[in-house]
Order: sequence, then C-alpha cells, then structure tokens
Amino acid sequence: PTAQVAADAPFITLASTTSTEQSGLFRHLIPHFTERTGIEVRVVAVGTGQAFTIGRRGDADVLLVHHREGEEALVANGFGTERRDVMHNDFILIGPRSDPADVAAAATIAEALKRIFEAQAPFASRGDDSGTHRKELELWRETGLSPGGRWYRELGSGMGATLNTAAAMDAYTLADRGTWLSFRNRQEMEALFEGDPLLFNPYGSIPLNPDRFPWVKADLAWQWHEWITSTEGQELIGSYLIDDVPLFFPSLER
Amino acid sequence: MSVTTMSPDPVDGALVELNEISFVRSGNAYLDRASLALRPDGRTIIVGPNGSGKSLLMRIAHGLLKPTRGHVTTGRRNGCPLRQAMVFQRPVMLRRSAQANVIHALTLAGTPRRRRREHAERALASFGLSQVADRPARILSGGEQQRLALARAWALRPEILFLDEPSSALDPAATKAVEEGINTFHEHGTKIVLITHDLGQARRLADDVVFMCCGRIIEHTPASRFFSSPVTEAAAGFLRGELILDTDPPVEQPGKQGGPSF
Amino acid sequence: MSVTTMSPDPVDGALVELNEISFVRSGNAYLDRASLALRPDGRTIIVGPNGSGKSLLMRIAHGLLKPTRGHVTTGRRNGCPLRQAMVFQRPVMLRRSAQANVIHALTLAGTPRRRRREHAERALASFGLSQVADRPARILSGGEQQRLALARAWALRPEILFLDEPSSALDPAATKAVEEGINTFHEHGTKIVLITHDLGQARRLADDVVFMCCGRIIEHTPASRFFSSPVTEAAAGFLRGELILDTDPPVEQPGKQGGPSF
Amino acid sequence: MSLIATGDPTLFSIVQLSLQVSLTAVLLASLIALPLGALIALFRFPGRGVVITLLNALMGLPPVVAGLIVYLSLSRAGPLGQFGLLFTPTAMVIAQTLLVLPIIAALTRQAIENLWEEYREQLRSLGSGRIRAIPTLLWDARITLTTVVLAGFGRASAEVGAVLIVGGNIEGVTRVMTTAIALETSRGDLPLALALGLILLVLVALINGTAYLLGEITSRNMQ
Amino acid sequence: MSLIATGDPTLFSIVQLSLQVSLTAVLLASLIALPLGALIALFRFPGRGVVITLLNALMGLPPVVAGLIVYLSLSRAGPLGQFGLLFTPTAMVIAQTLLVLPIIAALTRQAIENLWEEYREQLRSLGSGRIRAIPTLLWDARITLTTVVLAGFGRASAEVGAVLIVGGNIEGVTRVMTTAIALETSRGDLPLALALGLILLVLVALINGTAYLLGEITSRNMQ
Ligand SMILES: Nc1ncnc2c1ncn2[C@@H]1O[C@H](COP(=O)(O)OP(=O)(O)OP(=O)(O)O)[C@@H](O)[C@H]1O
Ligand SMILES: Nc1ncnc2c1ncn2[C@@H]1O[C@H](COP(=O)(O)OP(=O)(O)OP(=O)(O)O)[C@@H](O)[C@H]1O
Ligand SMILES: [Mg+2]
Ligand SMILES: [Mg+2]
Repeated sequence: PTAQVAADAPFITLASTTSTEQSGLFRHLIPHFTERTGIEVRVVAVGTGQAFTIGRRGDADVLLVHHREGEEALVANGFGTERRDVMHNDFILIGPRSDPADVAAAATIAEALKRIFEAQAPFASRGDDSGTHRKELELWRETGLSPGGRWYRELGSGMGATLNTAAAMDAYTLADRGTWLSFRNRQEMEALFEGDPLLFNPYGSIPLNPDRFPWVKADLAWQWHEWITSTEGQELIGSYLIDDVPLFFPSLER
Repeated sequence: MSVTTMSPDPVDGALVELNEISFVRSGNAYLDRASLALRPDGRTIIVGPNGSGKSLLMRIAHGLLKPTRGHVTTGRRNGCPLRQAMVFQRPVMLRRSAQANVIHALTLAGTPRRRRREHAERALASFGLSQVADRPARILSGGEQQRLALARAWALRPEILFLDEPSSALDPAATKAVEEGINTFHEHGTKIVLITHDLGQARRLADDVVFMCCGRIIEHTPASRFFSSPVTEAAAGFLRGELILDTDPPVEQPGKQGGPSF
Repeated sequence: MSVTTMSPDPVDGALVELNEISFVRSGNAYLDRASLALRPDGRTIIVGPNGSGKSLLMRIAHGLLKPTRGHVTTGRRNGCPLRQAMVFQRPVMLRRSAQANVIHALTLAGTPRRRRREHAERALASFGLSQVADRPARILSGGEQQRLALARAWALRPEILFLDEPSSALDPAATKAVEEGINTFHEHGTKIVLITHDLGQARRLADDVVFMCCGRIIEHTPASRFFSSPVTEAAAGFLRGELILDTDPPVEQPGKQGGPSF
Repeated sequence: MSLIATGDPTLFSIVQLSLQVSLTAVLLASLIALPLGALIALFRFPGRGVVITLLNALMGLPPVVAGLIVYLSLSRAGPLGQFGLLFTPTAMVIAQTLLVLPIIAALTRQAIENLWEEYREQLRSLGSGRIRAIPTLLWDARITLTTVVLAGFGRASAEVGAVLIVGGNIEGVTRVMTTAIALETSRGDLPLALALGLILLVLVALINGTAYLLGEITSRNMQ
Repeated sequence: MSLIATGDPTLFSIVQLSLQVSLTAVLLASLIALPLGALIALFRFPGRGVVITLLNALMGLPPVVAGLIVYLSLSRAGPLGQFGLLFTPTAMVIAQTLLVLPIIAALTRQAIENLWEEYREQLRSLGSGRIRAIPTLLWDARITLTTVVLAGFGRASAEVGAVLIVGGNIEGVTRVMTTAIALETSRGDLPLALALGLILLVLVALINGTAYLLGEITSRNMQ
C-alpha cells in the first residue's frame, strides 16, 4: 500500500514497463523515496515502445526501462539528459514441466532454443517489439536459425498476457525474471533454463531533458534519478524478495 | 380473485358470461360488480356515457383483460373454443401493408397458407379497400383504418364478434354497409356485441340493450322496451341527450366558460 | 413547388387560402388541385367519403403538411400570426396526466406560468374531465381522450379552430355540449372548420359545406343549398348514403361476401 | 506504415478476420438476444425487475472479465478444454458473443416492450399468444432493432480486451484489427495505430451504411 | 485476494474513482448526446443519412483509438498540452465521454425518431417548433432513454483501453477497476481479476437497479 499523499504534494511521473510494475518493485521502493523527499512518484506502466514514445513527447519526467539501445538513442537525440544503470535481472526460458524439447539439459540458451526448434515444440513469442522480444530475436540470431511455422507463435502481447497464453498452450516462452516470479497463473509452467550470461537484462534510468521539454519537473526527477542510484535506493532494490528470492540486482553491486 | 374458465356446458347457453365483474385500479372501481350473459341469439348493443366502462367490459368479455374480481365463463361450440374477434375503438395497425395486416390475422387464425391471400383480397374488397391494399396500413385515413380493422375481424369468421364503436369514423355509405354486414353475420349465427354512441344505429340494430353508467350495468332490456320506456331514469336522461355523469361536475358548455371569453 | 406565405393582407380577407393544392405520394394524387378560401365568417363543414382527402386538406390548411404543389396563404390578425388550433381525428396524448397535457399546450402558447393551472382546470371542467385530470392521459377512454383533445385546443383560444371529426367518440350529451361550444366560439369570432361524417351534425352546424371526393373539392356551397339541392350528382348520392368512391370497386355488403358463409 | 500503403496482404487478412469474428458474434448474439429480449419484454414473472436490472448491468460486463471467463472455460483444464478451442477465432467469437448478447438483449427488451404496449390487446384479440407474437413484434420493430444490432456490432468490432485473452493475438491466426491497434500502440507506433483505427472505423461505417440503406428500403414501403 | 477480504481502503478508493469517472463521463455524454440525438432525429437536412451512419459507426469507435486521440490532444506536445491533463482522472473522463457519446446519441436518435413520428403533427399544431419539442420528447421517452443511458454507462464502466492510455493506470491516482482487472490478469492472478470483475458488475448492477426503480416510480404515475 502506498502512502497517501496530499493532492497538492509535488509529484513526478515515471514511465516504465509493465514488467517492472507487475513485479511489485515500485510499491516496495516509492514509499521510502516519498518519505524522504516528500515527492510522490506516479508510475505509468506501458509497453517499452510506448514508454519511449512518452519519453520522446515529454509526457513523463523520468523513464525506467530495459532496452539499452533505445535508451542510448533517447539520450543521444537529446530527449533525455543521461542514462544510468539502475539494476538488472535476467531472462529465463519458461516451458511446460514435461519439457518436451528437453531444454533443461541444454548448456547454453542457444542450444536450448535449438532444441525447441528441432522438436517443433510450441513457442510463444512476445512479438511486440518490446525489450524482451528484441532480446529473444537476438538469441535466435545467435542460434543461426530463423524460427517460423505453426509451432512459433507471435503473440503481439505484453509479458503477462504472453505468459497466460503460453500457460494455456503448453508453450515455451522467454520471460524476465521479475514478471515470472510475480506471475500467478503458472499452471504447468516452470522455469526450465536460466543462467546464460546472454540472458542479462539491465534497467536504466533516464530523466527527460528540460531544455527540450520545459514543462518537465527536472529538479524532482533528478532527485529520483539520484536516489534510485544511491546506496539507499540500491539496497532497497536488492532487498525486494518474492518467496525469499530477489527479483532485481542493484547495479552498484556488479 | 378473478377466475376465467372454459365451461364445456356454459350456464344456460350463454356464449360468454360475466359474473359480478369488478375492475379496480389505484382505488377506483372502473367496473363495479357487473354481470352480463351474452346469449347466442340477438344483437346486444351497449350504450352509455363516455368513461362509463363499456370498452373495459368488452375487453374483459373478450378475454383481453383480467377483472380484479368476478368470473368470466366462456362457452364452447361443438367442443371447440369459441372463435372470437373484436374491432377496437382505436384499431391498431401493424407496420405492414393493409393486405399484410389481414393476412397476418388469417395466419394467426390458422387459415392454410395458400388460401390466405385470396381470403384477404375478398375481405378487403368487401370493405372497399382493394385500392389501398398495398399501402402501409398506418398511413391510411381514419375511416380506411377502421374499415381495415373490420375487414380483419370479418375475415376470421368469428362465432362472436365484439365491435367497439366500429363505424365512428366511417362515412354514411360505409356505415350503412357495415350495418347490413352485421345483420348478415347475425343471420348466419354470429353473436354480435356492439358499443355505439350513435343512438340511431343502436335503434336500427339492437335486439337487446345494455345501458352502462359509472362502471355499472344500469339496465339490460330488450331494445323495444329500452327505446320506448327505459326502466331507469338515468337511461331516459341518456336517451334525451342529457348529462348523467353524476360523479363528474356537470359538463358546462365549453363556450360559456372555456371559450375565447375567458 | 409549394410555397407557404404569411400575407399581411390576405386575399379578399380569407384567413387561410388554399390555392390549387396537390398532394402526391408515390405517383398517387391524394389531393388534386384543391382550392379553398376559409373566410372569417361562418362555420365551414367538410364532408366526403372515407379517404377522400379531408384530413389531408385540413392538415395542409393548418400548416402541418407541405403540399406537393400549390400555395397556402395564411392571414394575420392585428399584425400577429393567426392563432390556430386543431383537434385531430386520432388525438395524440402526451405521456403525462390529462391536466399536464393541457398545461403543456398552454406553455407552448405562451400562457404565463401562474395562470396555466387555473386555465387548465377550467378547460378540463368544461369538458367534464375534472374527475380524470390526474390520470395518465393515455389510459383515458376513447371519448375522454377526445374530450381532452378538445379541451386542449379550446384552452388556446384560437382564432381559427380546425376540428377533424371531433365528436366521433363522444356520447350524445357530450356531442351536444361540443356543438353548443362550437357555436359559442363561433359567436365570439372564432372561425370554425369541421370535418364530420355525421350528416345531422353537419346540418345543425354548417354555414357552408365543402364536399370532397377522390382528392378533389367537388363543391363548396352554402349549407341551405347543399342539403336541399346539391349541385353535383356525387354530393346528392353521398347525402343519400350511397357509395360514390368510383375509383374503388363498389363496397359490397360485407356479409354477402366476407361473412361466415365464405 | 508501409503495411497500409502497400495494401499488404497481412492487413487484408487481419481485416477479414476482424469482420468475420465480429459479424459472426453479432449474428449469433442477435439470434439469441432478439428473441430473449422479446421474451423478457412480453412475460411478467416474479423477479422480472431483477432480471431486467441484471441484463442492463451485463451491458457493463468488462471485456477482460468476459475474456477470462471464456479463457478459463476453454483452457485445457477447463470444462470445455477437450475441444481445443482456445486461441482460435472460434474462441474469439464466443467471447464477443458473450459480450454483445446482453447489449442487444437489453435494448431489444426495451424496444419490444414499447411496441408490445401498443400491440398487446390487438394481437391477443387476433389469437396470437405471447410466443407467437415475438416474430411479429421483432419484424415490426425492425428499424429500431437494426440500430440496436448496430450498437452490438459497434461493441464487438471495437472490443480488444476479450479477444486478446482468448485469441492471444497470434499473428496470422487470431490477430484482428483491434489487437493490432493495441500492439502498435504498445510498440509506440501511434500513427500506425491511428491509421489502423481509421481503417476499422471506415469498414464499420460501410457496414452501418449498408444496414441504413437496407433499412430505408424496407421501411419506405411499410412504415 | 486479501485486497477484497479485508475491505482494503485501496480497493475502496479504486472503486470510488471508477464510479466517479464513469458516472461523470456518462453525465457529460448524456448532456450532449441526448439533445444531439434528438436534433438529428427531428431535422431533415442534406446528408442526414450520412450523419446517422457515421454516428452509428462511431458506436464502434475502438477504445484504444479514442484513448490515442485524447492522448495526442492532451499530451504536452499536443494542442491542449498546457493544461497538464494527461494521466489524470479528467483525461479519463474526457476519453470515456468521447467513447460513450456516440452510443447515447445514436440510440437516442432512434428512440426520439420513433416518438416524433407519433407526436410530430400534434406538437406542431400546438405551436411547438422542433427545438421546443426536444425537451418534451426527451421527457416523454424517458423510460427508453434510461435504458439508453444505461447502455452508455455499461460501456463506460467496462472500458479499459482508453483509460489505460490516457490515465496510465497510476496506483492511487488513475487506477480504476478495469485497469486493476487488466493488471491482475497480466500478473496471472486470475481469481483476483475475476473477483474484481464481479465487484464491478455488482456495483454496476446496483446503479442499474436504482435507475430501474426510479424509472418504475416515475412511470407508474404517467405512462
Ligand atoms: N403521408 C401520406 N402518404 C401517402 N398517402 C397518404 C398520406 N396521408 C394520407 N394518405 C392517403 O391519402 C388518402 C386520404 O387521406 P385522408 O386522411 O385525408 O382521408 P379522409 O378524407 O380524412 O378520410 P376519413 O374520412 O377516413 O378520415 C388516404 O387514402 C390515405 O391513405
Ligand atoms: N388500465 C386502466 N387503468 C386505469 N384506468 C383505466 C384503465 N383502462 C380504463 N380505465 C378508466 O376506466 C374508465 C372507463 O374506460 P372505458 O374505456 O371502458 O370507457 P368507455 O365506456 O368505453 O368510454 P368511451 O365511450 O369514451 O369509449 C375510464 O375513465 C378510464 O380512464
Ligand atoms: Mg370506449
Ligand atoms: Mg380523416
């Protein structure tokens, strides 16, 4: 539960991705920030692409997203002032407990995907150009295979929706750990493959550029930007657990 | 409690028998213990001032309305339910052509499909409606709609025919034709029950007269008796064209009070 | 092209003048070059068979319908537009109480708010409707609805009053009262235009008679002339109660063909 | 954007599926809801007010909830799991039918009740029972009911929450216009999303126009 | 699940915001759409058929598209950017108003056209111009229009696509029932999503019930 803040309290708008919001992380972090600074943080959780659109139109004050290329382009084009690493977790390969393609036995993620390809086992792709989707395509490139056919389903949905669909289709899918750990409708699904360094998933914070967007609350946004990368913020990120498992790893530890 | 029964052997041969019928809404008794036996013989004419409950009584007799209290007993003929038809005071036209209105009635009455059109055409012709058969029924003139309602009821060949002011919108010739039609029907054994404000018409057609006032049946007498020396003073006043709605304040001449002078 | 104009000085003093009016729909001329001047003096009675275009003519004269061809010229009185009212053949009741129906009409006519209720009550009382003033207008009996329509028109104190079969659903006493009211109105200078199928009523009220047939005005003669020796053979036939709708097949007696025997 | 400019065959098949799913759902819903609405309009029974209120309330059934209900029924573990209908156009039709049915039924109930007030005694006098009166009333109220069905069609064709859950927005299989619009929006391609929305609206308008013209033709003859 | 069981104050404020947004939107939409629908019903003008078709088609305005249009207008870079309305309840009200307005207007147009057919000559004879006739007709059609407005309310309260885009589903600020349901669904907490859906439906049913009772009371006196 969030601290109730008076209507006229200062606030900033934070555009982020659904995966971060769904993980429950913000509910863990923001009350501490608000208590310290008196600044309320309003989280708008949307698709990665939509978050960048919000950033390019100046409809938020600060972003927290996980698509490094896009983030760097945003700063390079003057929409954001700077990018800082905040935290990371990793992607994991989810699939039916029976594991028909036997990906659990694979040594690398590339091998795991190859096994799925060969078994023609159902695979649910986000298909929405999100950070996760781009990562998945990158991994397929790694295998040198180009997936397609009836077993490879491009869903064009958010992470949660994709997991719901995959659960009902007994399909494999790539998910970020945060969403997976907070996801309830697992049915027969399990995390089958994890740990490959290629599955690294970093999140960055970008305050929007007040020179470009004069209405942006640059001061307040900067306080957030500083706080989340401060020791206090980083420790709080590291202390967010679900079922005693951490969802995110603060970047400073790395 | 109201009870509507179908008696296989109706009390002393009445086709429809109303027994102590009351119709009460929000505390007002619009019909008050009215009893009436409609016997197969004779044309029963119902007269009475506006709002006296004539239409209510007819709708209850026809089975459209449940009385608040009292019984309605409907007879049978040759073991089958009585074939009834009614022409309403304000006939309702379906949103179809005049002919389709008649055909729909025939369909509901179970006329075989192949004979419907022919029957409908004959019924329309009988009422001078052949020219307007294909027009939407709802743009017909007032009189044409009333004729259509008559044609529709006629086509059903009812054993009892309820007519609620059926010639109020008709021109003199059509009125004459309808009265002749009523007599022909009656000669073929159809029971006629008719409401009218046209005392001339009542005189021409009536075998027996029901006089209603204020929701009560004041008298039910043979026509000859009713028109020459009615039993009640109310009926005599009504026949003289005097006002007898004693529950209302006397109807003043509209001009005197409601005219341009006020 | 039809043109409706408001002439400050209408042609030879007519309140409403119809000039070669035609009303055509899907190829049929329901009115065919009808011309009629409604002068302030006298009660004009329109008669004619069903479907001959009487109601159409009245609705056009009242300004409710645009003719397909021809002009309607409406006069003024004291520089103001003519105050008109009409009682329809099938009056439409708003979904309100009887009294609210009259009050709504008064509101539209610009009666000051504080006087509306009183005027409405008087109008209702004049037509014997005080008892039913608070009932929903749409459950009133046929005659009560017609009275309400009359009360509503009456309350507006029109300078020209169109009445389309206004007593067709009224009991004899109410008919008598309405006829007297019409005369009182007329004496106070209201122009009366009335359609009726009741030739007795036409005789009692008419100063001049318009006889229509098949969408045409066949004759327009002073009443004395019309009832004693009408100009046209059609009118004479109509008065005798004979059938003259020559575009229709002759109306056969319903019983002969449409009766239970077929 | 090239998706549109080049008259992409993918776009064509998405459009086709959209219309197919929505029109089928509206057809199915109408087949049930028109007589159902009429039935409720015609019959008096205890609890009728509650039924009407529930029907009206179900016009506010959230698409996501409708989607979840169908998802849970059709999913492998659900009661209808063995048919394997989840993530097929059939599932989308079922979800949209569920969503549109109360709308058509509730509005039909009102329209037929109005007409029945006028027709009741006349039809009963002609020997028509209430059940037999239903086709008569539906036919005579056809102009109003056309608008009612179009309201249902509007809801079906605009709907995204339910079809996303039960269809899964699978490219080439269950992707329809609205899910494509939602996808482009979440990808941040707002111009494309708007353009797709416009195409959808034009299509819906064409279907509405056809219905309007048909209505005009049948009503010109018989008011 | 504890969210519900404990009568959580968060749930209460979400419910409150939901009703507030939807009811305000329906109120605003009705204020415009009832007279607008009546106007289109009463006046004959060239292109009327096209206007009616467009209005009917706009009943199928996809919520996401409505959301995008409002988003682009209210966005800081948009024409109304300076008011800073994006991601506020006001923005959600605007989007839902846009969505519900065509539904109420189109159905009102049909209802008033039916009544006008009956009343036209009588009202004109009484000296009522078309404009003056509008309040009379709206009042006399009030029972039907209640159902029409309830259809609009159903759409507003069930809607998620538009409020998600313009409201942003910000916890404590713009989170409403439907966006909460969508969120729980994407978190895979389907029982909670369904439970929230049920609560929403019960609330909508209560409001519908109130409307029904009010309708019954006013109609008992004057049919
Ligand atoms: N809007 C319309 N469109 C087409 N035909 C119409 C229209 N209005 C009336 N008619 C036709 O015009 C004819 C004349 O109608 P009108 O109502 O004027 O007759 P009427 O003389 O008043 O008859 P009645 O004595 O039966 O009232 C009728 O046959 C009717 O079908
Ligand atoms: N459903 C109803 N609810 C309440 N009152 C009703 C209902 N139906 C009729 N009434 C009232 O009952 C009274 C009698 O109506 P009815 O129609 O039987 O009169 P009537 O004798 O046929 O009069 P008219 O000669 O004017 O046709 C009227 O005052 C009417 O308002
Ligand atoms: Mg009567
Ligand atoms: Mg007439």
